[in-house]
Amino acid sequence: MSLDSVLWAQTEDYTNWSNWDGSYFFPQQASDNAAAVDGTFDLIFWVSVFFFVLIVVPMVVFIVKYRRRPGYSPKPAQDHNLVLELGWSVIPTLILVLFFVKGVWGYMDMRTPPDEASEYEIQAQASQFSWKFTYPNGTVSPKLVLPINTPVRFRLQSSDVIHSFFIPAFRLKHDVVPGRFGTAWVNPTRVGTYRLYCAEFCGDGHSLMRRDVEVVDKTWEEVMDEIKWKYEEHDAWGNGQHLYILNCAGCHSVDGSTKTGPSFLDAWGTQRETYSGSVLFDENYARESILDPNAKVRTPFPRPSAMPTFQGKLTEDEINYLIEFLKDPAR
Amino acid sequence: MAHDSHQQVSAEGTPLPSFNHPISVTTLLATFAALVMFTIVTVVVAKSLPMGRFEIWVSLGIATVKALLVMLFFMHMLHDKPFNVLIFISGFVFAALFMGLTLSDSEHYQDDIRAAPSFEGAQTTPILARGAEE
Amino acid sequence: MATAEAASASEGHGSDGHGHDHDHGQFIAHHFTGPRQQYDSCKLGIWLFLVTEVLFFSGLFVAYTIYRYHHPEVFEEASKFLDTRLGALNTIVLLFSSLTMAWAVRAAQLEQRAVTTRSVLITIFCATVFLGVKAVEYSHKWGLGIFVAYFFKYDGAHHGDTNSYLTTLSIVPGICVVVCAALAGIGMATGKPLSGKFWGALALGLGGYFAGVGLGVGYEAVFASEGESHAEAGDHAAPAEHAEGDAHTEAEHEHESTEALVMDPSSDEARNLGLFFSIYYFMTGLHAFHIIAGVIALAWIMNRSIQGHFRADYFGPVDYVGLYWHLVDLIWIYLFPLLYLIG
Amino acid sequence: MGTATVDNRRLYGHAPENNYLKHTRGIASWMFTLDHKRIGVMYLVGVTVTFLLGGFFALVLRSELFTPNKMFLTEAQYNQAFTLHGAIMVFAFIIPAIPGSIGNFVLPVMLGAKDVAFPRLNLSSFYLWVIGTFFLLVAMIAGGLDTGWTFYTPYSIQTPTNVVAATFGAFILGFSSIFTGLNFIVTINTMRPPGMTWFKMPLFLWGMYSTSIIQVLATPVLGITLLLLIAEKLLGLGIFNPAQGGDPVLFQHFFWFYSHPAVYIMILPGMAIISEVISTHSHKKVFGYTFVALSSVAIALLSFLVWGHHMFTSGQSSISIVIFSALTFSVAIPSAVKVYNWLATMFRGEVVLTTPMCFALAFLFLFGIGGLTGLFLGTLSTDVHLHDTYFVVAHFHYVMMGSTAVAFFAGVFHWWPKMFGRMYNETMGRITCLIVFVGFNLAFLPQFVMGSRGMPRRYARYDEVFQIWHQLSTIGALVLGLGILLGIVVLVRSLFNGKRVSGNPWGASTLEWQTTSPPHFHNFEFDPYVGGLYDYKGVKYDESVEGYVPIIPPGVAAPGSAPVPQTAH
Repeated sequence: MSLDSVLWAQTEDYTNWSNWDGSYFFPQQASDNAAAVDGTFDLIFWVSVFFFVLIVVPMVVFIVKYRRRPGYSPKPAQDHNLVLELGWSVIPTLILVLFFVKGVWGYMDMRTPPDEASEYEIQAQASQFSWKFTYPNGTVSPKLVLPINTPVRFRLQSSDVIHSFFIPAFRLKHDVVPGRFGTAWVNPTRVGTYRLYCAEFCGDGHSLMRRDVEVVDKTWEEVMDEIKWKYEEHDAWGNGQHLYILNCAGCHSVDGSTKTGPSFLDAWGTQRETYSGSVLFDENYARESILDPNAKVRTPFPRPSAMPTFQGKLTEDEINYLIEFLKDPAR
Repeated sequence: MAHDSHQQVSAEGTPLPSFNHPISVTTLLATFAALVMFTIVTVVVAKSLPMGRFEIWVSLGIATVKALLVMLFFMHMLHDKPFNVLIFISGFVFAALFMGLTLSDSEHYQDDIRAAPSFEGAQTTPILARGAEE
Repeated sequence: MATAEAASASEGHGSDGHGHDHDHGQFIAHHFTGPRQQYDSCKLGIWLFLVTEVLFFSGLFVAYTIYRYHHPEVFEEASKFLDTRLGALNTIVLLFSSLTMAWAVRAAQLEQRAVTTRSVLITIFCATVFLGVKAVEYSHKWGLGIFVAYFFKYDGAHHGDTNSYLTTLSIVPGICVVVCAALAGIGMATGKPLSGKFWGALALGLGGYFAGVGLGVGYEAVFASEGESHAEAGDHAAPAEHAEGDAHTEAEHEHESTEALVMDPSSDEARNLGLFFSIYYFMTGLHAFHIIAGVIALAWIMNRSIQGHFRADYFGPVDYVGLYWHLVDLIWIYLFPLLYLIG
Repeated sequence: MGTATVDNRRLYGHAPENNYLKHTRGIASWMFTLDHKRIGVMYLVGVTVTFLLGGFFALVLRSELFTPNKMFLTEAQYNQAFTLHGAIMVFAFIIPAIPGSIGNFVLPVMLGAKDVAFPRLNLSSFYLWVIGTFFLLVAMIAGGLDTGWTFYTPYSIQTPTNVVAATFGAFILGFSSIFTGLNFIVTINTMRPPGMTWFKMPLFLWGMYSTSIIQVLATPVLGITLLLLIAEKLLGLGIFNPAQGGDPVLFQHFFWFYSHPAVYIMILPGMAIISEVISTHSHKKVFGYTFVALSSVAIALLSFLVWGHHMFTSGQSSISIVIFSALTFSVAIPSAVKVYNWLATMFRGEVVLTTPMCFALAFLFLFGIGGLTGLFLGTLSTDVHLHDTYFVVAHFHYVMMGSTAVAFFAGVFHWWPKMFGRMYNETMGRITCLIVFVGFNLAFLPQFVMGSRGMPRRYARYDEVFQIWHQLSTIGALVLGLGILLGIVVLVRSLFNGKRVSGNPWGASTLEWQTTSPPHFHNFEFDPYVGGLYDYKGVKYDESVEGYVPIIPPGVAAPGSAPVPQTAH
């Protein structure tokens, strides 16, 4: 399995047309706010259809009936009519007030989390071009898995530019603005796998910032236990890949492309240029760079380095796993 | 526009076109004196009276009085067409709308900014500083 | 910039002519029915232009308001680096230039040509005095390491070369004065007295810059020592008086709280201190740019006044440039309390 | 009407010589012209070029989207394609298109004036447009641009592409727009002919006046925003950069304070054209004139109060969000009033399906969809889901492309005979309209479906489930492109072999039709007669000129009985 498919996994049952089980206009309703949104949409839709017909039908009738032709001379007609003008100002106004109120009502429901939602809060960290989720028990994972029928709150944070947290099946969207928290909540009501998109343009990989959201029929405890990465179940390289995805993939590619930092592809064991001279990319340099990114900054990347130190954030074991991964990232 | 082009117009007594309203020297000097006085007042008030959060409103109030003096006398608004005055005032109205609605939003989300940890993302080097760093 | 369009229609077909022996149609563009329509059109045009200026600056005022509203303490600290007396002095200089500008309009309306020329000259002089004082203020801050947010490196100990900043800022005005003086000489020598007169007057007007620099430097020399005595007397009522001045180190304990802020460059407060100066430099810089544009427009007016173009039914350009000039003054009237008089 | 003492052919016929196109010759006579008509024609050529360039990028990115994964563009190239498409179309095409070309040409003639109030300012406005567009092209060639036309911080601060050149270009284009607006306001205010009061002004002028109000009031804020962004890039100002304690959402407030009203800078001139075209080709006075006129002004003023709806998902405060949603709905009312008045204009009229009328009908259809889909986006709860999806893309293309650009075509076809004195092939014109209409709907109707199903905008790659809709859309875009090219061919061909037309081939009633086609270089050889507004009984067909001539009532001095005093030029 290549790394790209880990990062940008496609799931069959969502992308396959034959499995589309949403309505004509909408994907599946998978949260308890979805029905309200769809209802408002449908109301506006049919009212719009009515008014659109009210435009197009007279238009067609008029161009046929009043077209210039031999023997036709137009009857005199008014060129203004106050009652008519007020009519087509006031009636739409009333309808718009209805839409407005319904919209505000639905919106307030979407914005105000129920009290239960504060029990479970997931921190969603967006960065170019990945998502990282911190679960209530401290587990960090690139996957978003939610138990059904349990309200959950999201605390949204960005580590670089503006992203937007968009899950169509939940009818949920909230911008992730750097330098501040965003708050969203959802109560998933349907088991399945859905899409999470970034909806605010954030750079080259914007369209690749889509992930799966799984809603499962389990309790929070089961979910969190399942999602917790167990080092003993994987080999060192696999553990390293997991850590890479969580901590490094935002800035360092493994396919040779240059992001904020240099790519790891075919880097191991070669001489690399830094501001402090040429350095062999080996275990010592890797370890030093993880713990003190500013020690030897690679050219031509900006100095001081944008990379935060991982001193105290990674255990000795974890650093070793990472180094194992760096030796052959494209395995 | 009806008056003779070769007639030498002096400062007094000769008919001027209807759109020509010179402001008297006395008015100009009085306006200037008032403006200087208000400048001194605003400095003294700001620096010696402890007014806390009202200070900015007092300062801005004095500034507005000064601005009105300039507009009415130096900018001849007293003699200008009402439409021109309306146009100019509308500029301030729209600027106020801009400020008011922006503030009403930003006031709310400051809590989210304070609650969040200080931004740790990459600092982009400005273009003019790049040469120096490489 | 301001005048180019206001007068575009009117300035026109014979600007070399000698006004008094031509008829009124000279400066009336062909598509207008008469001086009144032309005047009304141009006047409305310049008012609209002023509206765009108001909205142009409004963005900066919004940014200022937002950051001040949310970080009042930072703005209070930052404002102590600005010298209220120099600011007040500059305010009065600018107000005086507004007075002479309004006077110039009056004189043009009454066809007092010499008065118009002289008033405009004084206006130019005041404008450049303002810029001179501003240059002293800027170079002083740069010397302390106070720049826009990214480059902000004030730490209380940094001493850049204030004088070299000031010298650099003075190069362009110096060249302008010399060129104007040279052109004046050429004009006189080649028998073009009007041109000579104009360039000579302009050299004089631009010389105001150096008067302003002298004023600023002299002020600092005087008040630096006074600041010292204030500090000794423990007079904390007007700390801003000490913020400027080469006696900065003597007055350093005045800034204890400020230094505490900037000592930790990673603190939010320090970042916002930089933001204040970003806004400060952008606002005053844009204002200074408008003054420079105004000086160019005023020079144009002065030249036309020397040529004798203005008459009782054609004084529009003076009026339009005047309105622009008063707007620049108006903006400063607000900038002064907002930037200098906090806390 | 026997008082006519001058030859109708000279006054209202085809002008072989002595018209604005021919009275002077040579490149310089065009480059330094102060004649609003020539400036209008230069704008027309210029915006056509930028339109084709923007359209080229549109087709490139639509083609890439034919398959869900990479076809021929990398993600970075795709991002540049949509950004350049947007930036060029918005700043260099739609905003200047109608005011610059048709507005410049028609507005003074409609007022019976010789020129706009400030001809030099007008020319400088055109050259600012050229320079601004040049900088956009510089950005395109040197470094590209990948921020989206909205330049959101902090991405625009971070990206290595040439944001400085592009924003500087947009800054200059802003000044071009301001100067045009300022010029039009002054011209309409002070240069109306005797007898033309505010409420006897053609609706085109009302539309342009409203547009100009927005241009003058909103564009300066764009100027300062872009200037701040440039300073941010060059100096690290920090006001919009969270890395220095700045606030990126503040940038959005700044940007949309201009850019939402700018949407009405785009649509109001389109509405202005439609009012003229529908009235002229239905040969009936616009129904509810006062309402249509005032609704333009209402739209202009309300447009300043709704910018926040672009930020509904940014975590806006509840108070702001409710206010902005309510105000957003309020803009819908004047727009609806206009549509119904246009319909009522056709009622008991004498409708002729000329090419401009076909485009106007297409406009009604497309603007209907564009306007009504706006309701979904003004409603808070549905907007959260639809925000930044293809639903929004489709909505604003229906309004900008489907309404404004189609109205622009209507205007060009309507005034083309006046501008160049030649009639294009009407059949081909109608076919053009049909192809554009079909292609457009095919391109953008599927995007509504995709959008509400959750397809985010600005995606170079997408989930397979959307593929069929993307493919329909791409095919539609190609058809639309063909239609537009055909339109250009039809118009350009008419310059060479089109039938020569008289001063008033449509039987229109406004003043610009009371002169020769193409107009005299001072617009009118004689002062036009200001009769009743939209009085289609005030013109009659004259065999000698093969066109319509005004009926001058007895007692009114006939044109030509006293020559217009020509001041020395």
